[in-house]
Amino acid sequence: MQDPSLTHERLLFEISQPGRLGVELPDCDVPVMSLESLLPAAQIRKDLPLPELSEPEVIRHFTHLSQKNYSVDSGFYPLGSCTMKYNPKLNEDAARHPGFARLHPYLPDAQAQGALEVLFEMQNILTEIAGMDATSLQPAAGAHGELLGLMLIKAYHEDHGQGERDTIIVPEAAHGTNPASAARCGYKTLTVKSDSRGRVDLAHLKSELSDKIAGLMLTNPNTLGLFEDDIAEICDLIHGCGGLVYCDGANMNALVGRARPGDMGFDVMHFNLHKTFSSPHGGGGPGSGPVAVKKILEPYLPTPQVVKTETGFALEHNIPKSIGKIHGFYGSFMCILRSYLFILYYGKERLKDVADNAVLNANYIRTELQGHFDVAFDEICMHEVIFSAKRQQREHGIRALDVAKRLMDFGYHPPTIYFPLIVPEALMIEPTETESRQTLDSFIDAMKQIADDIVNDPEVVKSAPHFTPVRKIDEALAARQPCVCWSPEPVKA
Amino acid sequence: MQDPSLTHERLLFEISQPGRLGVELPDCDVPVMSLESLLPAAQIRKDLPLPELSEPEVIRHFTHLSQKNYSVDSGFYPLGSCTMKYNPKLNEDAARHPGFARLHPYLPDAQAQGALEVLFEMQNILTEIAGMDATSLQPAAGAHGELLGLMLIKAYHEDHGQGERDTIIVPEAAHGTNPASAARCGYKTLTVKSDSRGRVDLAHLKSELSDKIAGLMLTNPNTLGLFEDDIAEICDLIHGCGGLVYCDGANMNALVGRARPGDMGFDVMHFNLHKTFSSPHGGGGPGSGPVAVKKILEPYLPTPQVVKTETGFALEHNIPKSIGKIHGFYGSFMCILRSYLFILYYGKERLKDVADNAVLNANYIRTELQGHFDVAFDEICMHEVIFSAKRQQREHGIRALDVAKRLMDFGYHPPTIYFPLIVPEALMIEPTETESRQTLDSFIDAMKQIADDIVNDPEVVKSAPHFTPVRKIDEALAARQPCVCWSPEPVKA
Amino acid sequence: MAYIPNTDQDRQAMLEAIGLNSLDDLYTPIPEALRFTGELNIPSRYNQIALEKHYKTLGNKNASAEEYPCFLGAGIYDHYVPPTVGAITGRSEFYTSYTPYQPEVSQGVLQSIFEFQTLTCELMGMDVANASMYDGATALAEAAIMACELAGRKHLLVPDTINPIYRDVLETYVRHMNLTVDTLVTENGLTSVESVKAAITSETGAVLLQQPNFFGAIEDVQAISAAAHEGGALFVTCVDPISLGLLTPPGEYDADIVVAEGQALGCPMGYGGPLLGLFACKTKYLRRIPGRIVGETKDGDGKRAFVMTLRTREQDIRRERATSNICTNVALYALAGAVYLATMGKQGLKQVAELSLQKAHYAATEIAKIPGYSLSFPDAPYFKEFVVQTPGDAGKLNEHLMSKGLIGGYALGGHYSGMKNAMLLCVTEQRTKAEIDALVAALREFEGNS
Amino acid sequence: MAYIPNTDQDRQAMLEAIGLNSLDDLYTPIPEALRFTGELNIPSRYNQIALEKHYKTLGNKNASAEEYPCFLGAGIYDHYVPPTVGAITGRSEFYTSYTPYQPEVSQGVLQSIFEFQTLTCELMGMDVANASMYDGATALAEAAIMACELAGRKHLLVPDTINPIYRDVLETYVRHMNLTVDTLVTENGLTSVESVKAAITSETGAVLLQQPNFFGAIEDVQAISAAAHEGGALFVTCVDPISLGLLTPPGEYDADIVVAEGQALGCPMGYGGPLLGLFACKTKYLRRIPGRIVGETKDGDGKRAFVMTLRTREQDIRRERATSNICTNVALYALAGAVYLATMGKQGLKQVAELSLQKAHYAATEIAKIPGYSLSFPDAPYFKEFVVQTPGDAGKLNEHLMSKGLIGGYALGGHYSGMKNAMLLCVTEQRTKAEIDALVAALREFEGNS
Ligand SMILES: Cc1ncc(COP(=O)(O)O)c(C=O)c1O
Ligand SMILES: Cc1ncc(COP(=O)(O)O)c(C=O)c1O
Repeated sequence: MQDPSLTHERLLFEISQPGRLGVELPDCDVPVMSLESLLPAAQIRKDLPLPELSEPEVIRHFTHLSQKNYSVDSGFYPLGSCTMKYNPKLNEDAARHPGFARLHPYLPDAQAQGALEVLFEMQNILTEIAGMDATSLQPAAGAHGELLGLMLIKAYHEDHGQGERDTIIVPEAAHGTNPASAARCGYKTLTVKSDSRGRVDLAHLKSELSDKIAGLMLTNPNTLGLFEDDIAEICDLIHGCGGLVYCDGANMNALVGRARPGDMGFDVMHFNLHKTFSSPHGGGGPGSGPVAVKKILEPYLPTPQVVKTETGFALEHNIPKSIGKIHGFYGSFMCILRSYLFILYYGKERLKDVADNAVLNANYIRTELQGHFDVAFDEICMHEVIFSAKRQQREHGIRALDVAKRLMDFGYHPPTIYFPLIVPEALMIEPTETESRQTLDSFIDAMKQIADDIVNDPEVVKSAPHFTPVRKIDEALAARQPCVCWSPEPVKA
Repeated sequence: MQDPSLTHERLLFEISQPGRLGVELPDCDVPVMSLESLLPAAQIRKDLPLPELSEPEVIRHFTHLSQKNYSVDSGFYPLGSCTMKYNPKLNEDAARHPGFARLHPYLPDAQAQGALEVLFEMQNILTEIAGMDATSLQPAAGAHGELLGLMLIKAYHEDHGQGERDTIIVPEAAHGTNPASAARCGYKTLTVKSDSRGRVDLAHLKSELSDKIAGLMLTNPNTLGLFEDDIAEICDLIHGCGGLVYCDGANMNALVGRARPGDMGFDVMHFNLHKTFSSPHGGGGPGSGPVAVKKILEPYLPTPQVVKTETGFALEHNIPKSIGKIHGFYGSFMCILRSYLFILYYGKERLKDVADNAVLNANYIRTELQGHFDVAFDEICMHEVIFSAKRQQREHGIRALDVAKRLMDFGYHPPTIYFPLIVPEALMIEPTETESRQTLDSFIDAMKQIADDIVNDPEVVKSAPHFTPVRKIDEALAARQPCVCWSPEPVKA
Repeated sequence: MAYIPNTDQDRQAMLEAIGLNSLDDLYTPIPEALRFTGELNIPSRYNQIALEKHYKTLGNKNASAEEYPCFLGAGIYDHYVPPTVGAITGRSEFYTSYTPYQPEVSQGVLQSIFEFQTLTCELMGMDVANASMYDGATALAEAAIMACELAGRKHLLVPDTINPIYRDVLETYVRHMNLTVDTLVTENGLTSVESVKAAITSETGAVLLQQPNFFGAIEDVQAISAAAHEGGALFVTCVDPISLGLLTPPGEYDADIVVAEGQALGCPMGYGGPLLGLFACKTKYLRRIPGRIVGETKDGDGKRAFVMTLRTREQDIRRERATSNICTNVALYALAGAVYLATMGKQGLKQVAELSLQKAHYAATEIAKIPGYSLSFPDAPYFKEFVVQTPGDAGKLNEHLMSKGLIGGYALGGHYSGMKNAMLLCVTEQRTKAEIDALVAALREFEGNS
Repeated sequence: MAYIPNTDQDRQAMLEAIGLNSLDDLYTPIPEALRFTGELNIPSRYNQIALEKHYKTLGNKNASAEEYPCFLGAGIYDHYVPPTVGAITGRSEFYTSYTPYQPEVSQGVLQSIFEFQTLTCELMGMDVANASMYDGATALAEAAIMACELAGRKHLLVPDTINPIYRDVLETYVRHMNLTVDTLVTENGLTSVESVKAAITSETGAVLLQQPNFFGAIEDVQAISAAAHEGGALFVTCVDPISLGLLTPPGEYDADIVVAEGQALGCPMGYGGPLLGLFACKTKYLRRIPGRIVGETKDGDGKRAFVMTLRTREQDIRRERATSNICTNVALYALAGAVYLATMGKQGLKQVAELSLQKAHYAATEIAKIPGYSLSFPDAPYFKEFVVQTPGDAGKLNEHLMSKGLIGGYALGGHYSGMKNAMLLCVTEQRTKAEIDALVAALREFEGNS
């Protein structure tokens, strides 16, 4: 609310004053022994250079920071591929319940039956939604799920004497985590092209098949928001050459209850609970990336799995062919809990409403904006739609980046830009099902206004944003002279 | 963060769309009978014109509203007489505990021992801080406390055959609730002047004394932030003519642990827990205004009081001479709870730190700003200090109102202005103890800058605020054509 | 201290700037004899961990409706609170702000109150509403005083079907304004039009009525309203806002002033406070309303904005001639009410009312079947509460119910001498059939039942 | 549906605008055979009231540290969380935002991460830190891989005093990168420098060490660091951030990469997830760090601002040649950590560490006095955890403790074959003397004790 030229948001360290206290801790109620008698002298710390603030200062500082942050609760956030849907408040209340929040993961199973029930149920629910046979809830995010999925594929091949398969095929439009995860799993990657319809180029794919292929990773709907309609044939081809097929399920919001990767031929997939099932993204995390698999991969799942026994739910650590552990405990339990409640709220009766409304909203935007920006692929899209600002760039020198920044002035978070790379000047818009027609209409109006301004007043677009807490940011400077940790100004001599 | 000219904050009713749902309620699990069989036809409502929104829309709407609101958590709020101190988060957590939040007031005492203990302890604690003999926690705010206090005075007089006493003396600097409460208690009011030192004009007071006087209401420290140093004599005078003396304790933040109204001669006082003891103000309430009294008034306290018996804490409804009930239950329990925790946090050892730091902060501002604005009374002040912009108005046409609005541009909430009325162009600054020297210094710098601008660039001050969600507001228009309830636009014919 | 930023060093520097030597010097304006130099006789300080444990220990000593199915009502209700309410009222921009005296930095609170006022009007079918009163009881008292002033009369006609606590508060308030209360003793749990007509005089400033009344029964509001007006009195009603999801709004039966306890609209029961007083009336009385009112206006750019208005009614301006002495009200609870009503909406509120109605009738029907139990007012239509004649002392019965893990009803004997063994039971949408059946089973087992 | 605004009417209008007849038509891009037309075999929907009851029922089935004094640690700790943490992480501006790809509207998250990185560096005495990893276990695995790549070697030397679960995760990770783990079997609860020197080879890329180690004991980090560096290996440590309130920071013993599980810094135990991985290293390794990093820069007006930087290390740009595959991290928990450290501050964190140290020593001393109990490593200095040899099966003992209302320790037998009856106990600042005494009393009563 104040004059931005008068705003000097200081860092914690600059607010700090010697002697300030943010907490009042108890006095020691047991006999106090000298530190020297308890710890080796070399291990006793001499100085602890942490900031010193009072409670009101801490709260005010971080409240100010929050006020400089856009969020779903403050507005439309059509960040493509990220599924920024509304996070129900009931789920947040649940996560504060001390029976979950203050639950130690090493409690005996008998003392954690409520938590184990959540995990057990979610293993089954996600397995069913995936159309698969088993699920591990352990991955902490999508990329972690990819890594696990690839490890399972590797374990399978090794178990079947096919350890020499060393290559994972990844479409060029894939998310960067796909090839990176393959690399982390010790695989080479091989990139297949997209065809003119924005799908995997089948001819190219066929030409690359060999007995070196361990598998293919595919996002479906793909990162162009299009359903890979050759998926059955693709799976057959990969299976035919002895490989397995991985589904990056980041885009499951288009499919829940309407189509199941398992039915399409995929052997393994991950979910992003923090996308499809609404555990909040938290400014970059935490996430949760459960992996569902077909029977053939079940023997290799990481330990532990949750099982139901006569005496209740239990952690099963004994999985002879398991790839081992990939997480300290049982995954992002608190995210899994929220997603569980999200799914129960819809239930089997209504879960597909999620997909239906997400896809409807995306197609509505596609239809309404089509005359104003060029849609990358002129067909029914899934949960997201991609426009290209290539024409605007060529004719008016306005880039996708400029459009994104200008949208901020209208009170919107920009769409994802420049992804996937194969669409020049891409603007990837994912509205999700939790937005109303009215919100979409206002956004559409803003986009139309920007389209007009690009022609009539390009400067206002180019110089955006004008109303954000900071103006356009110099990203290059940050990388040129990295400063990633505050340090006190050197005292001038 | 967006272009204000593009902001159209709609009302709930304008967002509403037919058929939207914000909640999913259960189906009826008992046999359903027809409404007509259960209710008289004339009592069945035909239409319920409430808005219809989904949960995400509700959250986003009110989140937007919150973003247009200044608060203590977002900045310095030196609103004089209102004691806008930091509200500790621990107390907010406590208020969410279902053992308090979901506690029905009609539970048998045995089922509410925790709550009764809080009330019992607070009766004692406030009695002690006041230097009095008993306390009723029932008033819901300061003005409610005043009303109760006056009722007690009236009951006392009537009980002593002095029912003809019909006048309450109120200093001209008093808060408006004082005379208004007197009127609500069926009393006439008589105004006494302030002297040149900003205290009750003793000569004037003496001249008004008579056997019609039921009592005097006095704020101490008074609304000028000054201690009424003749208080002992004032009390003697009033007592001398048969009246009782009421202390408006709104300014207790100056005194806690340092001086007690009971020791000064007051017979009855109220606390504003939502000021002194930090229960949050909530944008205008709730409050809590407990009343502490000397022995002579104890018999008249409203029912019930909390007592300690052999079997535990209990509500005592049997108070034969009680004035009756003034609140449905036991006062603002949830505020009392927070204040109780606030007091326990400081304890007997540190409670006076509150007053010490509040008074110190006020005097620091007084000293540092003295050269730039005229201080109304040039002496040590208590918890607040009053400046006058009279000189600025005369010389530059800049009013206290303009200074207040300009402070907003610097990110501060303005001080209280035009109160008390006896200081022309008053700016009443109350920093409280929860502000740091650094915050005060920044505020002082802003005030100095404004003082300079008044001389050098008065227009920038006059046209303020410039950076708030709305520009200066037309208050007269609102009163001229009152619109206090939204109604749909009449459909055009 | 964690809540006080300044350190000894800061204090020293500030004292120096002021020109004082010690903190004690700050108090030289207080005559020495009046300074308190001892130690307060209050508890010692708690550290944060201990303080947290302390409040949890205290909280756990109370029988909350979180733990026990609650059949207690009588003015404070365990209705469902949707999670939106806590999410919004927990935003510190709202709860750590003061009264919106400076509208440019307070549009959030101001607009929320304007919406609250509008929602109140929509719910009640009234023209105008204020920004809230302390609670239903004081709102009724203020309404009664306002009505008498409008009517220029000094008597109030008050049936004993109105919440006895409200009548107590009313009595205290109006006594000091030299108004008198004529209590109308009723029979069969309802106020009869005839008795009102008979009791009304040329000095009756207002007829008060509660709908549904304290016994949960539904009064013949139309007829009584007409009778009041015929007698030249104003008609003031006190309603349960949840019931308005289903019942005819007061505006439709020509009520002049309508008040309500709004706690059920998303506010915590909180051991009875704070609460939320709702206050609405006809437009023609707008300038006589007690308390704050928010109105629409424009800012310097001509944009819609909100501001506290008609302030000349209020104590800070009009002082002893103000329409009331109220200053602080319950803005945060009004916000809760607005969020509640926005979330429930047209369909949700109706559903809450219907569920409460149906479940209460199921419970009443089942209870009436138990030998020894009967409905006290079998002919009165009712909403979510009803009076049961029980086979023993109602207090003892509540003890028995608690031993079965249930919070029982309100024992009426204390306020209605003829109703010693009678209990007022309440069933909201939160109660499941299983809970009601458990209540019925527990009632059946009650030893008094013989 | 309350979470989906659009109504049937909206959907109809939108379908018309798109030129489709039904929602089914939206799926024509999916070959018909692949569409799912059945009903999912998952539970039926819950209404909100039922759903709230459901999660409370589930939550109440778990033995939370809210209810039972907790002496269980082993990597996840019941340290005190000040109320500031919930107040800030509960602000929806933070928790409902995504990764700050658009810095102009994300300065809140960006600055908070920059502060988190700085706090991590201050705590550890290191030069640079990243924006967080999934948890301590994967952070250690990533550090090991990074170290091997930096060293150009393929072996890791890993004492068995490191958390066995971390070693499991490490093993899974590095196996796929064709790195091998040499496990160093230790005695007496400590890693001896001699054994490290003996085990190190020219293929050892890094020596890993946990401080305090899994048994709570304090290792001779300086000597082992020197030994690692002498052998041409990097030195990677995994620390308990709370212990750094008291213990020498890794920067001072020349650690190259330091990781930690940050859960104890204000994050919920949450049944073990999400957690908070901390990752710091020397400046010279900055461009090899996995995951996100926030850096300082300027905006168009020259004002200080923050932005994700050095992004060419990351998977979305560098793809298969990225420093890691991590994308989503745990920004919200990093925020919790920043708020925690800001609130505790210099004095508070030291006090937490000291209280934990003193209380653990009191508990250990008292337990060692009980007949049948002894400290397994009586000569090893320790911080807040210690290993007790108990007179019976540790699992049984835990059952016994739970029957006394106490959460016991971690049974070591599962991971350390020689330690069947041994239990790792943890005492944080939250435990009172009374609770410790209750533990001691309960241990004494244990039937195994004979
Ligand atoms: C298509 C796709 N795949 C994978 C990922 C990686 O998921 P996560 O960020 O949860 O690791 C993302 C998320 O950004 C994605 O959009
Ligand atoms: C001096 C003084 N007296 C009385 C009051 C009235 O208190 P309340 O608003 O709690 O009714 C106030 C508060 O504004 C005040 O400042």
